[in-house]
Amino acid sequence: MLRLPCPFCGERDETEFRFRGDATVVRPGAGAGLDEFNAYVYERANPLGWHTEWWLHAAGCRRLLKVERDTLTHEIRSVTAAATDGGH
Amino acid sequence: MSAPERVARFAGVLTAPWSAEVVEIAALRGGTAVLARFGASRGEALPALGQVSLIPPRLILSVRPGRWLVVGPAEAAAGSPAARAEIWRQGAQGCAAVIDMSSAYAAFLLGGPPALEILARGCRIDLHPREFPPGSAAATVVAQVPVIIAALPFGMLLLTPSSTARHFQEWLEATAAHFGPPARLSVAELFSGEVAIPAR
Amino acid sequence: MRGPARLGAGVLTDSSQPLAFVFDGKSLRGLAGDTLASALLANGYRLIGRSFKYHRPRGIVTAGPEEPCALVELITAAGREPNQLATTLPLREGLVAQSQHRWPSLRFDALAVNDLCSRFLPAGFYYKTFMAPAWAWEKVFEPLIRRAAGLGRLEATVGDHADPAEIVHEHADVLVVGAGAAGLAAALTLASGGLRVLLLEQDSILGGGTLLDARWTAWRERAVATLRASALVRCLARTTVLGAYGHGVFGALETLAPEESVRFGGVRERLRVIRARRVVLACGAIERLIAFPDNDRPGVMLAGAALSYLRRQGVTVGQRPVFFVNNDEAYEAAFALKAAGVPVVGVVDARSESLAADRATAAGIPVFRDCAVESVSGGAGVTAIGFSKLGGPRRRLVADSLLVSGGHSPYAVLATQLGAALRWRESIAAFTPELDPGLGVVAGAARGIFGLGRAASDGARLGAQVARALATAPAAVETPFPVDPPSTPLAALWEVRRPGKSFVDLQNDVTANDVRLAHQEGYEHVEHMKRFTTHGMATDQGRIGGLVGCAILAAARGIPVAQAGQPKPRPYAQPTPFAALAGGEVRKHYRPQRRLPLHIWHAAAGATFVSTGLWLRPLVYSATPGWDPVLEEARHVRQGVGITDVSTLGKLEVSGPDAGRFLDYIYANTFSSLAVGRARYGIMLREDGMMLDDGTTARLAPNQFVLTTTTANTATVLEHMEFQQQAHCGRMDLLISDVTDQWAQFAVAGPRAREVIAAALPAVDVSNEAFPFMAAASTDLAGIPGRLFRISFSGELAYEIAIPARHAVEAWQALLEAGRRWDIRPYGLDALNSLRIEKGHITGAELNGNTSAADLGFGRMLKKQGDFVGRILSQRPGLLAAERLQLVGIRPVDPSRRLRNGMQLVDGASAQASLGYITSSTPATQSSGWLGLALLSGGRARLGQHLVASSPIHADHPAVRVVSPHMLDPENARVRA
Amino acid sequence: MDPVPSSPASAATAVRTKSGHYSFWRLLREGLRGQRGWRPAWVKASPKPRYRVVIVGGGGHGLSTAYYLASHFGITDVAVVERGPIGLGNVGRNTTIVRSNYFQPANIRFYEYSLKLWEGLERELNFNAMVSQRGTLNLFHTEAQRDLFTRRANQMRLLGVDAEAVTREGVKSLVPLIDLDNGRYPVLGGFLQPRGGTVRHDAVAWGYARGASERGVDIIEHCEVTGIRHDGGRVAGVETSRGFLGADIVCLAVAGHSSRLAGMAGLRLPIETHVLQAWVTESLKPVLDVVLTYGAGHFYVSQSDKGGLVFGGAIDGYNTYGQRGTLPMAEEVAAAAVTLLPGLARVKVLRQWGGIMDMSMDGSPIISKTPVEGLILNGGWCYGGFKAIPAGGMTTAYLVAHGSPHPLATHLDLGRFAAGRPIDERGIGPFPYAH
Repeated sequence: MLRLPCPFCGERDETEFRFRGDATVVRPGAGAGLDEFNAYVYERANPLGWHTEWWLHAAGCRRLLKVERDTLTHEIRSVTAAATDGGH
Repeated sequence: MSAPERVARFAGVLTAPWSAEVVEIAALRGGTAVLARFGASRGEALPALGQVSLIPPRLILSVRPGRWLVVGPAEAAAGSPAARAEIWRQGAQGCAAVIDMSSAYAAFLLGGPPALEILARGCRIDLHPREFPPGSAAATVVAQVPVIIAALPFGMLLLTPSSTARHFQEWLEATAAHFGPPARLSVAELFSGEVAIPAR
Repeated sequence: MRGPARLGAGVLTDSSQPLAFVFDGKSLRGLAGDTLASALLANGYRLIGRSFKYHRPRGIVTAGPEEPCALVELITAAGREPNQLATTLPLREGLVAQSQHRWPSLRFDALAVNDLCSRFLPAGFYYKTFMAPAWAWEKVFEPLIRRAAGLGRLEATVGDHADPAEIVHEHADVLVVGAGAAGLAAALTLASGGLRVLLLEQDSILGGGTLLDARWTAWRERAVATLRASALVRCLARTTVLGAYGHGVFGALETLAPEESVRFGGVRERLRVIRARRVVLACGAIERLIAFPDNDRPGVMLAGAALSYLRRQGVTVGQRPVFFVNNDEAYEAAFALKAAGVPVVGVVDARSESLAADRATAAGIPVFRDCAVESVSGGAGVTAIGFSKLGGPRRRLVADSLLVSGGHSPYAVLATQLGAALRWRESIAAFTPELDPGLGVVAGAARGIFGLGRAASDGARLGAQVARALATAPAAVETPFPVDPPSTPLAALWEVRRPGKSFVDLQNDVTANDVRLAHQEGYEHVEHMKRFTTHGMATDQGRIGGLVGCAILAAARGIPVAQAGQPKPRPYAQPTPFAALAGGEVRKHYRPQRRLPLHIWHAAAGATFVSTGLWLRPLVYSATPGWDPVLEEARHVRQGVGITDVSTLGKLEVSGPDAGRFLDYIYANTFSSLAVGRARYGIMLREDGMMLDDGTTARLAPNQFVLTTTTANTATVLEHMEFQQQAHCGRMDLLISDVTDQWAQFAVAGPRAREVIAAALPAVDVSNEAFPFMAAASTDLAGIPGRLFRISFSGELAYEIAIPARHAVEAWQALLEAGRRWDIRPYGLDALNSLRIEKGHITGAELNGNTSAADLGFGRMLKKQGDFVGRILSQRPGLLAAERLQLVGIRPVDPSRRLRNGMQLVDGASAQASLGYITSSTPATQSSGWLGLALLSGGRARLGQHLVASSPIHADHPAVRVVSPHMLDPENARVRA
Repeated sequence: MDPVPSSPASAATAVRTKSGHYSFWRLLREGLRGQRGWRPAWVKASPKPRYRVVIVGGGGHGLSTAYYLASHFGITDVAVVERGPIGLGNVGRNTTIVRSNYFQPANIRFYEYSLKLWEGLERELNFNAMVSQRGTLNLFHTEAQRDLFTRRANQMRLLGVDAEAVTREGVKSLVPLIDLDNGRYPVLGGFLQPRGGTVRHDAVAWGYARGASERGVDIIEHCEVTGIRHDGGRVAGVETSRGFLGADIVCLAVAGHSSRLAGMAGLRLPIETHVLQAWVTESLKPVLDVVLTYGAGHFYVSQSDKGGLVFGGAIDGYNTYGQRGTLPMAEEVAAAAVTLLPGLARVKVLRQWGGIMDMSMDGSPIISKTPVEGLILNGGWCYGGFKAIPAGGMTTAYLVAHGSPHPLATHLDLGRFAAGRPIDERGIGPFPYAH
C-alpha cells in the first residue's frame, strides 16, 4: 500500500488520493493536430521503474500533486504540487 | 476549573452534534496577504495550513492551501452566516471567494480519553498528540466519508458533509458505545465554560 | 481435570480452573490456559483428524499456528466453523469440537481406501484422466471430486446473523514483530530512546522462547513490566502480522480475549492496520520435519512442540518418547521431559558429534549417533520405531511418540515481502533474510541467531541501531542475559529415503516421491513443483515441510538447495476470516447513505426510495408498484404543476477573474459571453472527444458562475475540473468550490409553475419578459436567501429554486403552500424520467461514455474557435462516421405493445446484427402507448424507418418506428411559455 | 470462411506425443510400475540461432499461439522464449474464470469463440484442464444495472450466445448462501451465462506447452529478451540473455510487460500496467456452485474443485509492476463478500496475490501488427486475458500465418485509437486506471 507524502497534508494512505495518470505527457498547444493529440491521449511509456504521475489529493487538500515513483518498488522520490499561480 | 479542563478530565465519551455556522474563505491571486491583514485587524488571525485557531466562540481552521473555514455557533438570525460572509467578502476586496457553507457541513465534538481509540476505528491518520497536538487540523476520510478533524483543547471537532452526516453519526455513536455510554452536551456549554459533566 | 498425560502445572494453565469441553461427542475436562490440542493430549488423545487426499489418520504435530494436521470443526451457536487449529484454539468452558473430513467416523473412515489406491493417484493424476467420454467430466467425475475435496463443512446462518468486526488504524515509530527474547530486548532499547513502539506477539502471552526456559523468567517479567509501564509502548498479544505491504504498512490480526470480545459486542478479531517508520522483525524460527516413511503417524510430533506442551500446559506428549534429531536445540525437550519424570527411550541423532548428545548421555538418556529413523509402527498411534546406522541392521525401539527435529528455519516471510534477499546459511541449513536497513532490521532467531541469550543481545544491539537511524539516543538495556549452553551445529538432513510414504506436506498429502515425480515430469522449478504437487498450498502454507520439499527437489535436480530456492511467500501469515478483513463497514453500512435535506418529509409523504449511487431518492410517492402512480404524477406536471427535489444535482461554484475563460476551456460551448443573470446549457467532453457530462451553468456575478452536473457524475466532473485547472490552467486566477451539500434544489414544473413561483416569491417579477427561459437570479424565499433559475428538464414551463439545505423544509413547505391553489403535487424520480424521455432529454443511460456530442444531437454546439477539452479528438474519423449510434426516438408500431430498456434494434425479426438499442423507455404521458430513446446506427438518417425491437430474454419482439427524440413540443413552446 | 482449417480434435491426435498419451489406463500402468514411465511434459529446449517465428512470453497466450501455429497452421519452426519458467505470469496468477458475456458485439463474438475452444480443449490437448462450466451469474442491484445487463443479454442472444435473466428467487436457489436483502444495495436479480465457468489455470499453460513441444516448438525457459533487433522498419530477431535469436516474425505475448518489450522496438503503446489481485480461502465442502459477480462493488467468487473459494476485485487504480497484493483492496473485497454472503464471514482467507496486467486505453485487447514490420503484438488484455487464451492464441497464430487479422479479431487492431474506433466496454474513456 502506498503512503504519499503530500506537501500540504503530510504522509497519507493511497486511499485518500485519486490517480490521474502519466504526468510526462504534455497537452499539445493550440494548432496541434490529431497526431499530437492521439499521442498525448493514448501513447504511454509505461516504464518499469521511475514514473512521473499525477495524483489528486481528493480527500485532503484537493491539490493535484506530481509524484515521482518507482512502479516496481513503489519508492517515492519526490512529491510536488502542480504549478499554479492563480487561486487555489 | 475551566470548562475545557473539566471536559478533558471526563473519563467517558463526549459527543455533541453542533449546529454550526461555516463560512469558507478562499483566496484568489494575491488574496492571502489581504485576508491575513484583514483577519489580524479583527483579532481573527488566519491560521497556517493544517492548524486551527480558537477565537471563542468561533474557530478558524485551514486544511486546504489558501482556504479557511470560519466555524462558529449558529445564531438565531437566518441571515447570520450570510452576514459573516459579507464581512469577509468586504475585507477581501475582491481577492477571495467567500461562501456560506453552513448547510454543507455537520459538526460533531468528540471528547474524553477514548476519543482517539474511537477515531482509530475509522480514521487512517495519526492523531497521537505528538503528531497532532491541540491546534492541529486535517482533512481526511473517516468511515468512508470526508471528515475535517481539528484538535481542540477539550477534544476533537469533526466536520462532515451534511448529506452523509447521518451515516457518520451512526458510525460514531455505535463505535463510541463500546467505550461507555456517551455524555452529550452542547457546544454552547463547552464554549460558555458552564459545563456540567454528567456522572457515568 | 488431570488427564492421563498431565504432569503438573504449566506456565499458562491454572489448575484451579477446570473447563469442560466436548470432542467428537465425548465430554472431556481441561484447564484454563489449555489449547484444545493440549487438552486433548492431556486426555490421552492421539488421533485427531484425517488427511486431505489419502484420509490417513493424523494427530497433533506442533504447538502453534504452523500446525498442518490438527484441524477441527468448531460448533457454535452461529453455525459450524471448519478448519480450526486445535493448537491455537484456546480452551473455554463448553467448547464443542468435532473431527472433520471423515465418514462415517474418525476411527473408521471409508475414504481411507484412497490410501490403498495411492499408487494410482500420484501427484497431478487428475490432469491425466477423466477426459473421456467428454460429457463425463462435468456430470460424473467433477461432482465426485468436489465432494471428496474440501476439508471442513461450512454451516452458517444467513439473514440477520451478523459478525461484528472492526478495523483499527495504528501508528508507531517502530513496529516490533515478536515478543521473544530478541523482540523484548529490541522494544526496551527503542522505548528507552523515546520512540513510539508497537510490540506485537502472536502468542497469548509475551515471552516467546523465554517462556520455555525457567532461567529467563525473572528477566522476562521485568522486561514485560517495563514495557507495559511505558506510555510510549503498546504491547498487543494474540496479534499476528499477516503481511507487509510496503511504505511501512503492515496488516495484523488480533484475536480478542473472551472478556474483551464481550465488551466489544462480540468482535472476535480485529484487523490492525499499522503504519510504522521502521520495523524490527523478531519473529523467530520454525522447527521443521524430516521426511521418512510414515512420518505422519499420530504421535509423530516436532520436538519443540513436546517442550512447549510440557512447559506451557504441564502436558507430556507421550510416556515413552523417542527423539529423532539433527541439531542440539532439540535436546532441550529431551532434558525437560526427563527432568519431569518421563522416561525418554532414546535420541536418534543423525550426527556423530554433538555437545548436547554428550550432555544427554551423561544424564542417562541413550543417544544413537549417526543413525536415522526409517520406519514407524502403529496405525492410529506410534507403537514402535525402526532406525539404523547407515548400512547397519535395523533396530527397533518400543515407543508411544516420536519427537522429530530437522532444524529450524528463520521465519522470513515478512522480510521477503519487504523485498529482502534470502541468503543460504549452511551452518543452519536454512535461508536468512537480508532486509534493507532503511526499512528496519531482522533480529534473533529470525536471522538464524539461535539461543535465547544470543538472540536477546542481537535484539538489543539492532534495536539501538534502529533508534540511532531515527535520530534518537537509546539507553543501554540491562545486561547480561542468561548464558546459552554451548552447542554443536546441525547437520542438514531432509529425508531418510526408504520405501513408503515420506511426507513433506502433511495436510495436502504430498510425499517426497511426489516431489521427485514432479521433477521427473519436468515440473522442476519450485513454483512448478508446488503447483503440480500442491506442496505448501494448504492452510499451514507448508511451514514445517516447505524447505524439506524444496531440498528434495534440489537433490533430484542435482543442484544446491540455495539454487533451487523456495516458493515466494504471500500474505496472509495466518488464515484470516473474511469478517476480520472486512471490518465493520459491511451490509447496511457497506457504503454510506447520502440523504436529502428533505428525506424525512419525503418519507412522511409516503415516498418509495431508490438508491442512486450513494443517494437515497424518492422514486414515487406511493407504495403501489407499477406505472399508474408514476404516470399520475407525470401527467399532473404536464397538466397542472408539480414539484420535485433535485438536490442531488452536483453544484459547483467557479469564481474569479478567469472563471469564464476556464469554463470556455472545460465546456465545448462558450460561457465567457454569458450575461450576468442568465443560464446556459453546457456540454463537457473528455479529451478523447466523448461526452463527459452536461448541465446548466448560470452567471450570478461577473466573476461568479454556478454550474450543475448530473447526479452520478458530480465527483467525476469535480475531479476533472480540478485536474484541468491545476494541470493545464495554472496561470488562470479562479477557484472551484463544491457546494453540492450546501444547496437544496427544487424544480417547480408545469403550465401553472409561474403562478406558484409568483405567489411564493412576490418580490420577483416572473413574467416572461422580466424572467425569460434561462434567466437566473438571487432572491429570497420566505426570508431565506436563495437562487432562482428558469430551466426545465421536464419539457414544461419550469423553475428551479436553490435554498441553503438547512432551510430546505421551510422553503419546500412555502412552495407547497404557495401552490396549494393550483393543486401542486410532488413527483418522484420515475415521473421525472418519464417526462424527460418524452422531451428527448438525456441522462446517464444515453450519456454512457461511448457517445459523442454529435451522437446525441449536440454536434453544432461545439464552438469553432478556441481551445477546449476534447476539441481535436472529437473530430477523429471514427467519431464522425455515418454509422455511429445516434440518439433517436422509438415508438411501437402497435400502440398496445410495450418497450423495454435494453431491447436491441434489428432490421427484421430474424436478423442477428444489432443496429442499436433502447436506452430509456416509458409509457407516454401525453398520448397512449410507449415511447423510448435509443442509440441507433445512422439513426438520424433512419427517421421513419420500421425496425424490430428485440428482447430475446423476454421473447418480446415488437415492431417499432424510428422518430425524432423530441417527442414532445419540439418547438420548445412550453418551456418558453 | 472457417478460420480453423480442420477439426481441432483430429489435428491433435495426429501427432504421437513424446510424453505419452495420458489416460486412465496409463495411470493404472504407471501405478503398477512405480511411475517410472512418466516423461517431462515439455522438452526444455536450448535456443537455436534462427527461427521462423519467435514468440516472446511463455504464458497462456504465448504458449497457445505456439501450439496453434504448430497444430493448425503447420508452422513448427517456432521458439517460445520465457524470462523465467513458463506459466508463472498471469496464466498462473488469475481467478480462472471463462465467459463470453461482453457488451460490445465484437467482443462477444471473440470471447464466444474462445469459450467454444475451451469446451473442446481437454480432448484437443489430451490434458485435463478441468474446464468446469458451472455458469457465471452477474447480480444487479439497480434498475439501471438491470437495463444494462438486459441490453447485454439480448445482444448475446442475437449472436447465438447463451444468456438468461434470473429472478431474485432464482438467484437464491442458485446461491443459497446469498443474502438478498440486508446489503446496502439489495439484490434485485441476476443474469446467467450457463456456459461460463472456470478452468484449472496452471494446467492450461502446461497443456499448451506439452502440445506445442510435441509438435516441435522449442520452449526456451530462463531466456530473457533484452532487445529487439530491427532495421529499416523490419524486425530481425531478439537479443536475449542466451544470445541472439533471428526471426522472420517476432510476436510479443507478454501482457503486463508489453510496453517494456515494445519499447525495445521504439514503440509507445496505448497501455499501462496495473496489478489485479486475487485471494483464496481454505478448502470447504461445496457451498457455491456458480461463478458469482457482485453488482454493487468489486467482488466475484467461485469455488474451485479443491474446495477453496477463489475471489477477486478491481485493479488498484495506479500504474504498477509490483506483483503483490495490497491491504485496502483486501478490505474492500472482503466487505463486499461479507455483505453479499454473510455466511462466509468466518471462512478464512489463506493467500493474497497479484498479477500485473496490460490495461489498454479502452479496456479491450490488442492483437495487431505494429509499425515495425514482422513485429506482432498480443496484449492489452485487461481483465480478460485468461478467458481469451484459446482465441487469443488462435487469432494471433492466424495473424502470424496469414499476415492479416483473423476475421474475429479485426477490431482488435492498434489503429483503432487514432481512428476513433475505441472498443470501450464500459464507456470509461482513455483512463486505464479507471477501467
